[in-house]
Formats: sequence, structure tokens, C-alpha cells
Amino acid sequence: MDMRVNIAGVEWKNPVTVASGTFGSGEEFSDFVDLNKLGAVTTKGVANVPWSGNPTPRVAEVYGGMMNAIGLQNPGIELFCERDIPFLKKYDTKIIVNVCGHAPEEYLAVVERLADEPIDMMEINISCPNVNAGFLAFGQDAGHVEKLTAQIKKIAKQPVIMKLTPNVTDITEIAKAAEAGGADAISLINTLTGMKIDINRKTFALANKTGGVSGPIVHPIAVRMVYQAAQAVKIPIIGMGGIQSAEDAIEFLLAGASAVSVGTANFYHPNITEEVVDGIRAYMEKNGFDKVSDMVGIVK
Amino acid sequence: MDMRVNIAGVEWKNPVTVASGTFGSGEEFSDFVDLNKLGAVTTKGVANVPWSGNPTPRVAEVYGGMMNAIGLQNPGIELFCERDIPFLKKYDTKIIVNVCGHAPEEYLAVVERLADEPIDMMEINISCPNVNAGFLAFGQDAGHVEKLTAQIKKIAKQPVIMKLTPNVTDITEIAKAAEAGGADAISLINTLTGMKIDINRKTFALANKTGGVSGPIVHPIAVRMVYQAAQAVKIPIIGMGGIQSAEDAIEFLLAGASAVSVGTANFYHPNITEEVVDGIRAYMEKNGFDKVSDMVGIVK
Amino acid sequence: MAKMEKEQARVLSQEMLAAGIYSMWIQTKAAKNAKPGQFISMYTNDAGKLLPRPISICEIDRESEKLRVVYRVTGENTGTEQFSKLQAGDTIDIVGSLGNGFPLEKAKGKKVFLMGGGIGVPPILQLAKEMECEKKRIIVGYRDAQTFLREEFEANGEVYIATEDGSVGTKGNVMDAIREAALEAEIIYACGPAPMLRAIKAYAAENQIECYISLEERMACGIGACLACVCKSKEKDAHSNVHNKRICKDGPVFLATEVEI
Amino acid sequence: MAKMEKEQARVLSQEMLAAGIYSMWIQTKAAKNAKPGQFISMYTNDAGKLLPRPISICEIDRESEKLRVVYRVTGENTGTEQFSKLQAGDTIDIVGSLGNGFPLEKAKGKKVFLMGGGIGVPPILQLAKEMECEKKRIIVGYRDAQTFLREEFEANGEVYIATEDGSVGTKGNVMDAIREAALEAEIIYACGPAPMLRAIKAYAAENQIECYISLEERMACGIGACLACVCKSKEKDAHSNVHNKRICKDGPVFLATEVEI
Ligand SMILES: Cc1cc2nc3c(=O)[nH]c(=O)nc-3n(C[C@H](O)[C@H](O)[C@H](O)COP(=O)(O)OP(=O)(O)OC[C@H]3O[C@@H](n4cnc5c(N)ncnc54)[C@H](O)[C@@H]3O)c2cc1C
Ligand SMILES: Cc1cc2nc3c(=O)[nH]c(=O)nc-3n(C[C@H](O)[C@H](O)[C@H](O)COP(=O)(O)OP(=O)(O)OC[C@H]3O[C@@H](n4cnc5c(N)ncnc54)[C@H](O)[C@@H]3O)c2cc1C
Ligand SMILES: Cc1cc2nc3c(=O)[nH]c(=O)nc-3n(C[C@H](O)[C@H](O)[C@H](O)COP(=O)(O)O)c2cc1C
Ligand SMILES: Cc1cc2nc3c(=O)[nH]c(=O)nc-3n(C[C@H](O)[C@H](O)[C@H](O)COP(=O)(O)O)c2cc1C
Ligand code: FES
Ligand code: FES
Repeated sequence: MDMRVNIAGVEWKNPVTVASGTFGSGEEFSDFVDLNKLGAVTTKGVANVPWSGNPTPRVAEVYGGMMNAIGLQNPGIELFCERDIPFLKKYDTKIIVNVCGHAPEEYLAVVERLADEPIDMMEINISCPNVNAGFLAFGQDAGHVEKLTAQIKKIAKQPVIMKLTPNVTDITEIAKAAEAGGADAISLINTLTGMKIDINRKTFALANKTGGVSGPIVHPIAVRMVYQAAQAVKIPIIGMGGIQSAEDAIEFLLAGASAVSVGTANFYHPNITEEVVDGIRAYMEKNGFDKVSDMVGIVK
Repeated sequence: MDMRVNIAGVEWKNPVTVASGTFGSGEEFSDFVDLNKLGAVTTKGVANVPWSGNPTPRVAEVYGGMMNAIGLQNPGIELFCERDIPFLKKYDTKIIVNVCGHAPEEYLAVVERLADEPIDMMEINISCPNVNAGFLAFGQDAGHVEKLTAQIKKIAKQPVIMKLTPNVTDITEIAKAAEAGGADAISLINTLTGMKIDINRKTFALANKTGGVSGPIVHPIAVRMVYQAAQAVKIPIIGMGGIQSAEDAIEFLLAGASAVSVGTANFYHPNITEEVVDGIRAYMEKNGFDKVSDMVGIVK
Repeated sequence: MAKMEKEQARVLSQEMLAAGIYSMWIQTKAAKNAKPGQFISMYTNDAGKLLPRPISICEIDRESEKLRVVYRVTGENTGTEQFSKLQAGDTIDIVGSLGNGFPLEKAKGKKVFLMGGGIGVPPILQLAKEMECEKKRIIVGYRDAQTFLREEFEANGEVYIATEDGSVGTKGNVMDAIREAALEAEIIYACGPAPMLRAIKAYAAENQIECYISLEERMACGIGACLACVCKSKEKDAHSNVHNKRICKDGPVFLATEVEI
Repeated sequence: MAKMEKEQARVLSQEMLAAGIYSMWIQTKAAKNAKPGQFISMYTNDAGKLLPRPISICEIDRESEKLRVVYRVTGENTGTEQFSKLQAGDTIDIVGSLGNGFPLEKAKGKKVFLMGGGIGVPPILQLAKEMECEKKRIIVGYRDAQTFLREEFEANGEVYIATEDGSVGTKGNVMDAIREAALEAEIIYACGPAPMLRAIKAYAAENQIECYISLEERMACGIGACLACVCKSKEKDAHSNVHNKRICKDGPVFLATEVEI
């Protein structure tokens, strides 16, 4: 059983990574999961300078999932490079650094700073609010996506994964824009924007009013978008959204994702990633797939 | 306790109706629910001619919800007017007829045919695939929405509710387009497009490949969109998406909806609509609201 | 019509009949007016699994308001697996009885085949118990020697068994069993997988036998409202105004010539 | 560090202590290294409710690997309501023990206040049991005469009670109780609602008393990974590199002067 996958020239030992922001920098979960068993670790988003994030409450439970408005709190790229990258280097897994910013310059500063760091890939979170586009995010506008991708590619020393937001009319248009901008891969989906109202306190459940919905409830929407994107672009896709079992992950692979990320489920099932790896292997065995890549995108 | 609401000049006895397509023409549920207790009955979508709908399987269960691709099977407006409207007229409730079409002419034919029928409102489903816009629906393009609304308003004899799809980047843009076109009210959300893959059979769970996701899992997304729309337009809003309790309904009212529709929950909780009416009343009592309208949009 | 509702039924017993095949008796008002061939919608307690599982009625005790269902656990983490863990004293939410049932009265004075295959076998039992006819032949097909419900059938008619692996009765399917025993009928009632029903429909057409078949489809409402569970009908259907009939409401039992399968 | 995991703990007993307040003993490996002031993440079996409920440890039996939690049912259809229905023999998924706990050792030789209010009362019990100090005064505030855990406290220190309705002890809150009895302390440990903690923090600042408070916030991971549960910190935090500390990992117990509440 060959679990290896090749994502934009980087070979992962298996197709399973974690969704950014749900696994800290890896360190927090290292008591629960043997990080050596993961194809890659994707870190929480990091910006050029430290961000304080949003006021609390930052999370709320919703039926079958959760909502968050952490606001991308992060220690800034300097401390991240000093502390978190060396920690992850102790493990035999690939390192994907998730990058955020409010404006192109901020993304570019992080990408540049990462150039000489021993990381394997970077993932660009374009769901961050774009200071130049009102309340929309970079990722909601194909033009911005293509431009930002191209700017990043020009200076990036590692393969670039553009991470798409699902809050768009047509995901294929955005996926194509990322590809046109030169992205080496895309990942999707980020969270769906939602809102919860506390009817007793008569106010929003989150201080930020809206938050990003994640967890099992987003899975069917994520599978649809991964499928549509897979029909639209040739670059590899990392599928995520609501994975809480190997079966959920396999749906993404069959729909056209070359790898998958496990997110919210880490919070209530801390060693779920290991189970997903084992479950994919068992499925391959049962269904006669020798290589993971033989499964990718076969449902059309 | 005054439960009455006035939606575009039509007075409902309470703010609760059913979501189109989840309650048949009302007849199928009349053994379970006293239709006299509903503010309004919204019928399944009807077109100018009978539609056969999609091949089966047309539904699939997903975690905390379902997916459907019925394909708007309907008996056509003639039989509908002969049989279903007279049935509903026996009850003391408002009648909202949901209208579908592939092209403007088809919508207009239905609207025209309804002119002299004793119905109270019509709801225009603009999530139908638009034959002139590739795989997009009318409702995914603000220009189409405004134009179609204006065309319908020109001939409609009853107040017109435009029913919005959530599969868009910016719901406020679409809501404003409906308002600009002259809509008397808007309703949202229709289903979110999803996909499920049967990993054992290695094919799509639905014959149509994609389907519309509904049920409790869409609630936070629906509340967010209703809230955003309420900040953007002045016309009344009918909120729906995942209501399975009075609490869920109240969130919509506090977020700015003047009335609510219960959909998928009818399938697993057939008399849920009565419970929602009673639960809203109990909440008003407990929280000192004399009129439903006093609750509407107070969370800002 | 009587006011209907989702009812919390009480589990009276739960028994495994064969590998993965369970039998459950429940206490429910739905038994009062139930007919063979009808089904009930069974609901899980799992907030992740909201849709009903339609399960045929296997036996009816109208007097003491009890129903029996016999069902297959289709896999891990399924609703039917959850049902199989219920024990006497537990409750289960159901809606029923639903659908039209088999037209029993048509069998009067006739030679009848009652045919069941796989998990389509259970509804044949109540049918066999209530049927009054000239000659009652029950032909049931199983995968292997786990011929669940066999004794009950033998108490209610002349039983022929087919098994895929040949371990009991005719090796093959119910059609093979008929041929082997050179049986004949004037009317057929059948429930089972689509290929079996197709074969029976063809056989009935060829021999001009009146034939009723019970169909399956994914359901969401179970009561005719959502139009999920349609099958193609030969004629334009009066209700739908297109060539579609609702299996939950207009069926699950159809005259074989009415529907395309 | 030891390999951690989500554990299926066994419920040993469940008891209602006061209206809506329950006490549960569970069998769990987490007891082994548990400390007063730490908490456990408790998970429901409800597919609709996926996030953990953080609940403080009320008592620890390290020897026989048992933990006690005392918790309030916050409303209908909540996770805590589901917990309250568990009975001896049932299982519950937990992760723990989590957080830092109260710095017990700092109390050596000092006059101590152990202050608990409302549902912040329970963690004070194990603290009282383990604390070695010069003078141990336990000041606990309740809504009314339902003064749960009172006997246990009386077995472990000098107890002062405040009730909002004045039915027992001082009418008012724990601060009123201190004033009424003119008590003094050199170190304070407290857990309770934010307004109470604010008052205690101010009192401690005024009187220059070392003070440790246990905070609450909504959590998603409980282990420091998601950054949901932060509070504002006075200094830039070494881990976050901003003025935020994680209550689940860096707390829930903080030196009062470290955090802004
Ligand atoms: C009228 C009718 C009568 C039936 N009678 C019986 C019976 O007596 N005994 C029995 O074992 N089975 C019967 N079935 C099949 C039974 O409904 C399915 O096996 C069952 O719903 C599967 O549910 P699950 O929880 O095991 O699977 P899951 O995979 O958890 O089901 C997911 C969803 O798919 C639906 N589904 C899956 N398979 C089927 C199917 N074959 N038909 C309809 N819906 C399906 C489920 O209802 C559920 O909504 C009948 C089906 C119909 C339509
Ligand atoms: C460190 C810590 C220790 C605690 N110790 C105790 C204790 O010993 N006894 C006790 O009764 N309560 C304690 N609480 C509060 C307890 O966590 C909440 O009352 C509980 O989570 C509410 O869950 P629910 O199922 O009743 O409510 P629901 O409304 O179903 O909860 C929905 C979501 O909100 C979260 N939530 C709701 N209220 C709170 C809250 N006050 N704090 C944190 N999360 C909340 C829940 O965890 C859940 O994720 C503690 C909280 C923290 C942070
Ligand atoms: C608490 C939380 C924090 C997140 N932070 C980030 C982030 O920093 N960068 C990012 O690209 N995505 C972030 N996400 C989105 C996830 O990486 C993922 O795209 C999304 O949650 C969907 O997957 P899931 O349903 O498996 O969680 C975050 C999600 C959660 C729940
Ligand atoms: C089976 C089914 C059929 C539907 N048919 C229609 C329809 O004919 N016209 C329409 O406007 N919406 C239709 N809808 C969408 C619902 O009216 C509603 O907008 C959506 O399901 C969200 O609400 P819910 O989560 O409460 O179901 C249908 C939904 C379902 C589940
Ligand atoms: S299941 Fe809804 S019409 Fe049959
Ligand atoms: S709950 Fe996740 S960091 Fe505290």
C-alpha cells in the first residue's frame, strides 16, 4: 500500500495534514498525536507582525459544528521562525506554514521572511479581510486572487498553496484565478461565514457578530467545491471541511483532492488524524487501490 | 400577545409559514398539522407546464441535514390552480405560491396565470438554473435578479417575494437588486449546493451529482445572511434555513426577519410548525414582547 | 382521516434472526389500522441522522397494538445499526403506518405466489398470514442457509426456498425455485431487490399474470410531500401530472405494469 | 510528557446537590496527576453538540483514580443537562486533567482566604482539602439556602457563608461576608463569576494581598491550540507575543495582577 502523495513536488508520506488554526503550531497536539504519522503539519496562520485577534467570546457551538472568530491572533513571523519551525523540524513530517495579512505587502513580508527557513510549503490564507476591498476578503474576488498569487510566486522560495474561501458565487472562477496567478496548489475550503444569536441575552454569540462555520456540517459543501475545482484546474488540490472520519476524507480524494486536512475534529477527537491515515489505508486495501493517487478524482 | 405580522400589506395571524417544497401543497401534511394554525402555507414550486424533475436518488442524508435534487417536479400551473388552491382555501391561513422557471417567460406565464386566483402572495424561486447563464442560477447574478423582479412586478397582481439563493459572494448585493426591481419582500435562504459521494459504490449519492443542502446544518449561515440582508434593504424579510425549534426561529426574528419558514424539519418532526408558533408565543411572554414586530431586528 | 403524528413507540423485544438481520416488536397505535405491505418510518436518536428509515411491516397484532419489523443492519455507523442496539423498554420514534399495502382481496379464489427476496422477505409474512386464496405458495430467496422467518412461513402456506449458495432448497433465486418446482399462479405478490422484481415482472407479463410488486427508493418525508421517492410510471400519474409516482404514498406496492423498474 | 488521549471514563455516581446542581464521580486515569484548580473537558454523546464542556475538578481521589465534578445544568437541551442524566455504569468521554491549577505551595505558613461563588464553589473543595497553611478561611457565596458542599467545607476549614437572599450567613456576597467578620488574609485563592473576581482583585490590590483567581471563557480545544479562550494580560505574554493569555493552558488560574478582567 503506497500512501505517499506528491503535492507540487513535495512528497508527503501520506495524504493527511491538519487544517490551519486547529492544531496550533503542532506543539499543543504533540501529546495526543505522533506528528511523525502525519503527511504534513499545517501551522496556524502567521502574519508579518503579532496580531491580537478579536475580543471574546471567540467561539460558539452550533448544531453539528462550531463558529469561530479568533481574528487570526498570532505571535508574528519572527517568534514563529525562532520557536515553532525548530519544534516541527524535530519530526519526520512536512511543514506547511499558513500565512495571513491585511494587505499584499503584509503577505509578501511573511513570504520573504520564510525564504530561507527549512519549511516545505506555504499556504496563503486569502480569507483574511482585505483592507482595500471593504468587508470582502481577498479570496472573494478573482482579480485580487490572481494578482496576489502572482506577487507571492515572484518571491516565494517554496511551493505556494492558495487557500480558497467558500463564500463565493463560483469557486471555479477563484480556483482558475489562483492557477492563472501561478499557484502550485490550492486548498479548500476555509470557513463559511455564519452568525449565531443568543436569544436569552439578545445579542450575538460571538463578540465579532459573524464567525466562520466549520465542522461536519460544512462537509457536503466542501466536497462539492473540491469537485468543481478539480474539474476546473490542473494543479493539485488539498481538500478540507468537516472531516471527522476516514470516510469523510475519502470522499474528498474520490472527488479530486490529492490530499486532505483535518480541522475542527481535532478539538473533539484529538487523535483523529491518526485514525484517518489508518482508515484510508484500510479502504485502499479493501478496494484494491495500490497508490493513493489511483483514487484521486475517480468519481466524475 | 399579538402574534400578527404584516408582510407587504398581507396580515398573517402569526409569523410562521413553511418552506416551499417541504410541505407539498399543504394537503400531504394536513393529517399532521392544523393548517389553520399557520400564518401562511407556502406551496411547492410550480412552473407554467408540468416538470418531471430529476432521476433518483433525489435525496441523501448528510450529517445533521439532507441534500436534495428533486429537480422541481411539479404538476404545472393549470392542475395546481384547479386542485391545490381550492384545497388551501378551505383553511384560515394565507396562501403563498412558489413559482419556478427556466427562463423569464416561464416565470411570467405562471405569474400571469395566478393573477385572478385567490392567493395572497407569490414567492419567486430564483435558484432555478437559468438557461441563459450557463450553470448559474438567476439568483446568482444581481443584474438578472433586478430585471426579473421588475418584469414580474409589472404584471403581478399579488405581492411578490423574491427568494434568494445563498450560493453567492455577497447576499446584500442580491437583496438590494431585488429591492431595486420592486420586490415587496425577500425570503432566504434557499439550499446551499453540496455533494455527497458514496465511497463504497464510488459514485455520487444523488443522480444529479450535486444537490441542495438543508436542515439544521445551514442555520448559522442563514441567520448571517438574513442579518446582512436586513441591514441592506427596507422591505420585509422571511427568514429560513434549518429551523427545527422555536429558538431557531427566534434567532431569525431578532436578526431582522419579519417572519420565518420551517423546511426540512417537517420531514422528521411533522408537527414542528405548531410547536414553533407556540414557542415564539412563550418567548414573547417571558421576555415581555407584546407584538412580534417588537422583536424584529433588535439585535444589531 | 385520523390525526397523525410522530409517535414514541416502545420496544417490546429485539432479536437477531440471522447474521445482521434483526427482528423487533414495538408497541404502537400504528398497529391498529396497519395493512400488510405498508411500512413505517423509523427515526434514530442521533442528531446527525435526521431522515427516516422506511421499514416494512412484517407482522401485525392489531388487538394488542403491536408491530413487528425485520430489518438488516446495512453497515457500521448506520441508523439500522443503532436500531439493533435498542432493547425491550427503550423507545423509538416512528410515523406510520404508511403507504398503500398489498391488495389482499384480489387473491380470493386464486392460485397465488407470494415472493420475497433478501430483505424483501419480511413483508411477505403478514401478507401470507392474512391472505385468503385458493392456493398459497410462498417462494422466498436467501443468500445462504440463514433462512430467517422460515418456520413462520411454513405455518402459513406451502413454502419453496431458494438460496444463492444452494445450501437450502433450490440453488439460485426465486425464479429458479418456481421453474424447478414447475409452479403456476394466477396472481403474484412480490417484494425484493430490483433485479428480482424485474425478472418477476417479465415473467408475469409473459404469462399474463396479475402482479403486484413493492418498490424501494430513498425517502425524506415518507408521506408524499417531498417528491424524493418517485418511480417512473407508464401512464401520466393523476397526482403528479407527469410520469412519476411516489413510492411512499402511491406505493410502495404497485401493479407491475403500472411502473417502469 | 505522558501520551494524552480522549478517555472514556466510567460514571460511578450521580447525585443532585441542589436545584440544578449535580455531583458526579467518575473513574478516570486523569485523576492520577490531577491538581486542585485544574479542569476536565467533558464531551456529550450528542452528534449536534461537539465542543467540550470545561468543568473544574471538585475532588480528587488519586489512589483509586476517581474525580468528582460538581456542575450546574445551564438550561434545557444543553450538554450539562445531558450529563445530569448519566447514571452509575454509563460512560462519558473526557480529556484531562487540563490547565495549571492553584499554586498550593504559596500558602505555606500564611493566612488564607479560599473564596468561591456560585458554580465557582466546587474547585475550592479540593483546594481546601490539600491546602497546608497557617489559617484557612473558606468563604463561599450562594444564591439561597441551598448551600451545596457546605459540610465538606466545614470538615476542611473555617467556613463563612454569604447568600444573596440572606437565608444563610451574611446577606450579600463573599466580600460582604469578609467585611462582616472583619477577616484578614495574606493570600487569596478565588473562583466565581466575573463581578465577584473583579471585586476580589480590587480588594487584594488595595490591601496588597497576593491573589489567585480562576477564569472562565468559551473553549474549543481546551489544550491551548485554538486561541479561543483568551483573556487580556497586563504584560505581553511570552507564548502569544501579544497581551493575551490562554485560559485553558496558561490558566485557568492566574495571579490577579497578571490579567485584566
Ligand atoms: C418501502 C420500503 C420498505 C423497506 N423495508 C425494509 C425492511 O423491511 N427491512 C429492511 O431491512 N430494509 C427495508 N427497507 C430498506 C431500508 O429502508 C434501508 O435499508 C435503510 O433505510 C437503510 O438505513 P441505514 O440507517 O441502515 O443506512 P444509512 O446509510 O445510515 O442510511 C442513510 C440514508 O439513506 C437511506 N437509505 C439507505 N438505503 C436505503 C434503501 N435501500 N432504501 C431506502 N432508503 C435507504 C436511509 O433511509 C437514510 O435516510 C425498505 C425500504 C423501503 C423504501
Ligand atoms: C475552566 C472552567 C471551569 C469550569 N468549571 C465549572 C464547574 O466546575 N461547574 C460548572 O457547573 N461549570 C463550570 N464551568 C462552566 C461550564 O463550562 C459551562 O457552564 C458549560 O460549558 C455550559 O455548557 P452547557 O452544555 O450547559 O451549555 P450549552 O449552552 O449547551 O453550551 C454551548 C457551548 O458553550 C459553552 N459554554 C456555555 N457556557 C459556558 C461558560 N460559562 N464557560 C465556558 N463555556 C461555556 C459550552 O462549553 C459549549 O461549548 C467552567 C468553565 C470553565 C471555562
Ligand atoms: C478555530 C479555528 C481557527 C482557524 N484558523 C485558521 C487560520 O489561521 N488560517 C486558515 O487558513 N484557516 C483557519 N481556519 C480554517 C480551517 O483551517 C479550515 O479551513 C476550516 O475550519 C474547515 O475545516 P474543518 O471543518 O475541518 O474545521 C480555522 C478554523 C478554526 C475552526
Ligand atoms: C426536498 C426539498 C424541496 C424543495 N423545493 C423547493 C421549491 O420547490 N422551491 C423553493 O423555492 N425552495 C425549495 N426548497 C428549499 C426550501 O424551501 C428551503 O429554502 C431550504 O430547504 C432551507 O430551509 P430548511 O433548512 O428549513 O429546509 C426545497 C427544499 C427541500 C429540502
Ligand atoms: S418520501 Fe417524500 S414523497 Fe415520498
Ligand atoms: S480552548 Fe483552545 S486555546 Fe483554549
